[in-house]
Amino acid sequence: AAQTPIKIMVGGIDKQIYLPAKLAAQLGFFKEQGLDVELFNSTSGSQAATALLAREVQGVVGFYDHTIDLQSKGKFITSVVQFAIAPGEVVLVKAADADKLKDPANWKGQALGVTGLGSATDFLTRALAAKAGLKMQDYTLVPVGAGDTFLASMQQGKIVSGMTTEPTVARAVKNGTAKVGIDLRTPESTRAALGGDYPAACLYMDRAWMEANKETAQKVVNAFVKTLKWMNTHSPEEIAAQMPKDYYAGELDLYVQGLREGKPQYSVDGMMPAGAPESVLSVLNSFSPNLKGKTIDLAKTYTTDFVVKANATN
Amino acid sequence: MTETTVTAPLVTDGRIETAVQRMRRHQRLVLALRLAVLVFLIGGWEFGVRLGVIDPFFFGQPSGIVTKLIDWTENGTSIGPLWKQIWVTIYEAGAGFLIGSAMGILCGIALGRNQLLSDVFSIYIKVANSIPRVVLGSIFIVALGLGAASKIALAVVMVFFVVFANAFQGVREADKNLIANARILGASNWQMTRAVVLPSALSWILASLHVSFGFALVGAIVGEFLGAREGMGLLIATAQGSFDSNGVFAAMIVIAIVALLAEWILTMIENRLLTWRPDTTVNE
Amino acid sequence: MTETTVTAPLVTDGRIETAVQRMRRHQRLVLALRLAVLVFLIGGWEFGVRLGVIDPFFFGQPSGIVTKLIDWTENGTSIGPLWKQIWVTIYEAGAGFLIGSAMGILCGIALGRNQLLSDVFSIYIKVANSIPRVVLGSIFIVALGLGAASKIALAVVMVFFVVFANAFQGVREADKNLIANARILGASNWQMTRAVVLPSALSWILASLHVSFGFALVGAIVGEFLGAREGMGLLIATAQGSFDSNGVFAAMIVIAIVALLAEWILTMIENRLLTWRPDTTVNE
Amino acid sequence: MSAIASPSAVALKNVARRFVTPSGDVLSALEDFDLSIAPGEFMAVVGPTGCGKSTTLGLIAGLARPQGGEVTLFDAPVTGVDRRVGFVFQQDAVFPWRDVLGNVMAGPLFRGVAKDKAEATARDWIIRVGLKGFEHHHPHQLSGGMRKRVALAQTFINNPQVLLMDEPFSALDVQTRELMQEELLQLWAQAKSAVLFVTHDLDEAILLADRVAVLTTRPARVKSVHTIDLPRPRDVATLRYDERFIAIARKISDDLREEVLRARGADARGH
Amino acid sequence: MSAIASPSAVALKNVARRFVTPSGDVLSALEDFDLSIAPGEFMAVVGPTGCGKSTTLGLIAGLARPQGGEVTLFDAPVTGVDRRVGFVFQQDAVFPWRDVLGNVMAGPLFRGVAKDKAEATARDWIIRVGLKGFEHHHPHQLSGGMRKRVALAQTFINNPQVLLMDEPFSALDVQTRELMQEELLQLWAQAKSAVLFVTHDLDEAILLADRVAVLTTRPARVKSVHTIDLPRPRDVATLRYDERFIAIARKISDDLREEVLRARGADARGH
Ligand SMILES: Nc1ncnc2c1ncn2[C@@H]1O[C@H](COP(=O)(O)OP(=O)(O)OP(=O)(O)O)[C@@H](O)[C@H]1O
Ligand SMILES: Nc1ncnc2c1ncn2[C@@H]1O[C@H](COP(=O)(O)OP(=O)(O)OP(=O)(O)O)[C@@H](O)[C@H]1O
Ligand SMILES: [Mg+2]
Ligand SMILES: [Mg+2]
Repeated sequence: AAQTPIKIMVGGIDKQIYLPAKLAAQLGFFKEQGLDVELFNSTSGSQAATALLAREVQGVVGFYDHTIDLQSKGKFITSVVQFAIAPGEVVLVKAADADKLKDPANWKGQALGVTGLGSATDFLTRALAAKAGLKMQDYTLVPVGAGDTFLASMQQGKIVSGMTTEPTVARAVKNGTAKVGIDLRTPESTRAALGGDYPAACLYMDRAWMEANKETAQKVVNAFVKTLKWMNTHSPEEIAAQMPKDYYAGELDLYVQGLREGKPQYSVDGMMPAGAPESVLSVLNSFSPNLKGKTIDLAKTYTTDFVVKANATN
Repeated sequence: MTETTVTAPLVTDGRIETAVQRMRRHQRLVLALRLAVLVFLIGGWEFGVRLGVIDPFFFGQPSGIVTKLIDWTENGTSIGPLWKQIWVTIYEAGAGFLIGSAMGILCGIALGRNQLLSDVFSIYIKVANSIPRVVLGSIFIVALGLGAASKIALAVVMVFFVVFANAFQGVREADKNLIANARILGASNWQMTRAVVLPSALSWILASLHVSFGFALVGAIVGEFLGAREGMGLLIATAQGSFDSNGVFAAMIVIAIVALLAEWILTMIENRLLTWRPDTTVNE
Repeated sequence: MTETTVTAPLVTDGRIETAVQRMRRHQRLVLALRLAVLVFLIGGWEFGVRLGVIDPFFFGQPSGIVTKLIDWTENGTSIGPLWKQIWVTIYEAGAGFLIGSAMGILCGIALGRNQLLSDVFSIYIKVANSIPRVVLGSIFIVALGLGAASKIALAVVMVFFVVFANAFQGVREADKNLIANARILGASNWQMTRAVVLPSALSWILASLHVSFGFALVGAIVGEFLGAREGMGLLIATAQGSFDSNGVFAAMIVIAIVALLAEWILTMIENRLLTWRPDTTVNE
Repeated sequence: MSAIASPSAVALKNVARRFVTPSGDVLSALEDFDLSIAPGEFMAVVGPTGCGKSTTLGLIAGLARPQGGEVTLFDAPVTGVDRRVGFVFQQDAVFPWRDVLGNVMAGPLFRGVAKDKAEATARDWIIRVGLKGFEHHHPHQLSGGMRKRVALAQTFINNPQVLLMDEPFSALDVQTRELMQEELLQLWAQAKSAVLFVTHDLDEAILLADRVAVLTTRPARVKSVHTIDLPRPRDVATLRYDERFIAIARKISDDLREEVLRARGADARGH
Repeated sequence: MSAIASPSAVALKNVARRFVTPSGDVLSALEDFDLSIAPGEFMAVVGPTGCGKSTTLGLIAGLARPQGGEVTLFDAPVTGVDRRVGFVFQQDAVFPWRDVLGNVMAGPLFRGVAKDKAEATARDWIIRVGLKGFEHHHPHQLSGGMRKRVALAQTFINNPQVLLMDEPFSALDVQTRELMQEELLQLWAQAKSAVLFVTHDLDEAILLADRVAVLTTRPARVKSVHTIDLPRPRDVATLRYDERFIAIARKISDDLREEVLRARGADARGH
């Protein structure tokens, strides 16, 4: 069926945490649903969110916490399918002081790397610090981006610890720059670190658009749920084989290793875990001044309607 | 045909008076018009927001921006006091501007004066100019670290090419007669460059410097975007990351004020350097 | 003192021959030197990597870059065939270049010719020039969408200011005698602009166009960084995200080639426009 | 000064033009300057170098405003550049980006003449100033004298009613100069222009003009005006031995010498 | 042509200088050009406008290369600009960004003279060319004749051994011109320079020169060289009525007229 293309923007299409987006396209699941999906890339998550709010795209693959943050600013966006049930982020610590730095309580007076201020890594690092009893002025956050700049900053000693995702993690560990400090790739370790669930990567849409285009939204969700199920039943090697090889730049084994270690983060059915939104809100509340005095209607930040239907038909 | 005694020139006669008055009136008019434009723009913006035509979520709102600016000056920003951020960015942009324009002028003159050098190297300069600055930014951070150096380098590459292009062309445009004359009067190569080529390229170079400081600021800010601990760029990035349009625009206004100050200083220097010129104002 | 018959000029005499030969030799020398520089740079880079002085993880490796380029041409990139990405970026940069330089020339001439306009508006242009392009990029995406328009707009704002500054100054530098002469010969304002002001500002404008295409490319690519589904910028972003330095550099080389092609076209146009000029090569 | 109180093509009354010198002083180029030229009159102006001749022409052409007094063209005050005026500048002012033909055609084209008509007239003028064969040369490919001739053709082609010429023939050899003088006189007779002709060549001034004005050293005023009542057409070769010619020449020369000596004296005392 | 086969300050042998015209043809400015000037000799050059006089001076100064033949300075081939040469250009070539003093000082400073010494000499020369009081004016604040005098001072101050002058006095009034001629002759006598003096004023040529060369129309060759054996010091006022003067003047004038007529004829036939 010829229809206007659905535009979905991904805040880093080559990032493993957002892998289902590209995978769905590669596997042809959108076409299967009769959808014409165009995937856009942006190097910044907030840029993607802005594009959604400007109605330039109909969906964004990004972090669930954006939905809460934006509601506090009067914009209603809704997660329609969860890709991940954990943040998928990893706190890397300088290899030399790994043991000490694993405990956020020891971050006092240190420079901590995040990809950007206002980004999810920023939120999570603050949450971890807050949980360990540190105040904002006890540590410095340094936005160092991801990739090369992150590694260089750590090698040059500008940061002693920092939060990032695959494939930076595999790189840093492999070349001995850093060790894994806190692993937020599994729901269990996330709960241990943050005191609750923190589901992250998801597809969110503008609530008004979603309600006006339920049918289309359903098809998109169908495709993603099918992708998640496919991922659950295939090995990391098989998943990697589906991805464009530019995404791993010849170093397939590192990519596969990242997928293997990160596998627990992916949702198998796209459902929002029970109680997770409340947990995310409380984590955000633990440090964020933006949410002070605002009441958030969590029910509007996510919906499981589509996922439930998708699981029923698939 | 009778010779009258030559009366002393009366400078204070009616016409010269009026000329001065006319100039004053012109200045007042200009100021009024500038203000009118400003009021129109800002008023239209605020009004557009209030009428719901412009979405303040994306485009901010003048009143909100002012509130934000007051808040920043009084309580500091999320990353420290405002003046500190401004200073960091001025420092980076200023250093980048100085280094970049010095390099641009030097290379421009060297290549402009030497045909072989220009034949060999100008192609590489063209290539270098097409490298996206954002990519260079990452490379600089890797090579020079997160500190001021990488931002300065980025400001340098923003400035260099514009200044180079103008200095190069300015040198080439130097009047052939003047060059011949200087040569015959005995000028060495170096004297030629100093006494003929530089002065004739000066208006070219100055024209490029006028855009360049703005570019240096842009370079410094992009650098801060890519990774920094302080500076206006970080302030903007933070504001963008937290969907705070007013913050973004407030920071941009601060930057604009810095740019205008730099422009003002540059104009002063320019006037001093170009005293020898006939009035450049158009009066046909 | 006797009058010999005027012999027809012998163009093919020895000296002119040698002049042509000398030019050929010069061209060969230039080519050789250019190659030497290239070989030196690339060789040094490759060597540095092999000796372990340069970390290929950050800075790539020439041989790897070549492999990557071959791979892209043969098998296409992750987002489609290479030529398609190139074309998208050329289109965006080209359109931005044309629009930006047209606007720059128009505004430069208008403000250069009209004192009041320039007094009132040049301050705003200075302010606008200090706005970080990355921020503008976000604004353009909101205002113009994710398609080519926002990238073109970004390229436009990269190009505009450089061209504007030069056109403006070029207009002001127009020879007062020539303006007076044209006025007396009966030129209207518009004829003056066309017949005197434009030709004398031409070398200024062309000088700015030479840097501008590079800037337009940069603008288009930054735009693609901020949000796109194809184009060289996306290719670079993907390569950066996956630690593929070779990919980053390969894309930059492709862009550089585009820039050189544009430069070549521009030089052709320039030569055609400036036939009236005495040789600008420095021969003192 | 001149008895004609009747309509004047150009009139300067009490005109003052002053410049601010680098030291901040005021330099008076013209002061109490009075001169009037009747329609159809040929007025030559001679004066010491740097006295203010070019400045005067600039005021008449409307390229600058006087600080005092009044400049009128056909009894209307000059407020800007007037189309009825033609001006051959002292310095090069041909358009370097136009070839000879383009330069000569410029005036007619600016004034709305059709292109082929303008070109035909221009080609005619190019022949008259002896530049046939150089139609497509650009100014930098011409000699100094040839550029001057382009400027002459450029001005003559417009048939100006008031013709201002600032040392137009000084870069030409004797014969070409004679040729140009002939062309000028012919144009003048046809178009009945008022001509203001600045020259340093007294013979030329006397040969061409109805009246010769001698200017004083800075600040320039009109020192004396000499009416040349030699019959036209005049011929250099014979005139040179004409007594009246010699008498006038001597008078003008004496006036001028006096001024230059005064200037030199003033210079020696500091100016 | 000249009997002196002995050392020459300037010699052009068989020189050819050609330009490519816009139509792609070759325009010969000089062809088979032979001329030699002895050290200390004052040579005037006259010729039809556009024949190739400035081109010749440019070749001697080393600003351009001939396409054929040889140009020598003191018997050594010219390979570039030579410091012993002084050149007063036909067109303005003073530095617009330097004031009068700076312009006049330029030569000595370039040649390594101490600043205060250079300034003292420059001030002296400024007085000699009658520009006292204008030391700090910039060129755009001077009249055409004044700029020319700056150029003269700029060149004279260097005491060049070979002095090339391209219509240097044509923008000056009669008296100032005489003054400059005196200065030139004085400099020439002191420095024993060889002078090559281009002018359109035959009187001036005869008044100043040891020999006067008449050039042919394009392509320029030396048509005739006239030795002026009038005793020095010469005085214009009396010379004008001297028979020998009149005879020489007539001869040169005839030669020149012939050339100009030939040129005009050639023009009429198309060039
Ligand atoms: N812009 C200016 N600033 C200061 N002084 C000026 C300016 N323009 C002209 N003058 C002065 O005005 C005087 C007259 O100049 P003008 O050009 O009219 O002389 P002129 O009579 O044409 O001389 P010449 O015969 O040498 O061409 C000169 O002394 C000159 O220095
Ligand atoms: N760059 C050039 N290209 C083509 N022709 C040129 C060029 N330069 C000079 N010419 C031609 O060479 C000839 C001689 O020029 P030159 O300037 O030597 O004349 P001149 O004798 O000095 O004349 P004048 O007395 O008018 O100054 C002219 O016909 C001119 O058109
Ligand atoms: Mg004058
Ligand atoms: Mg000449």
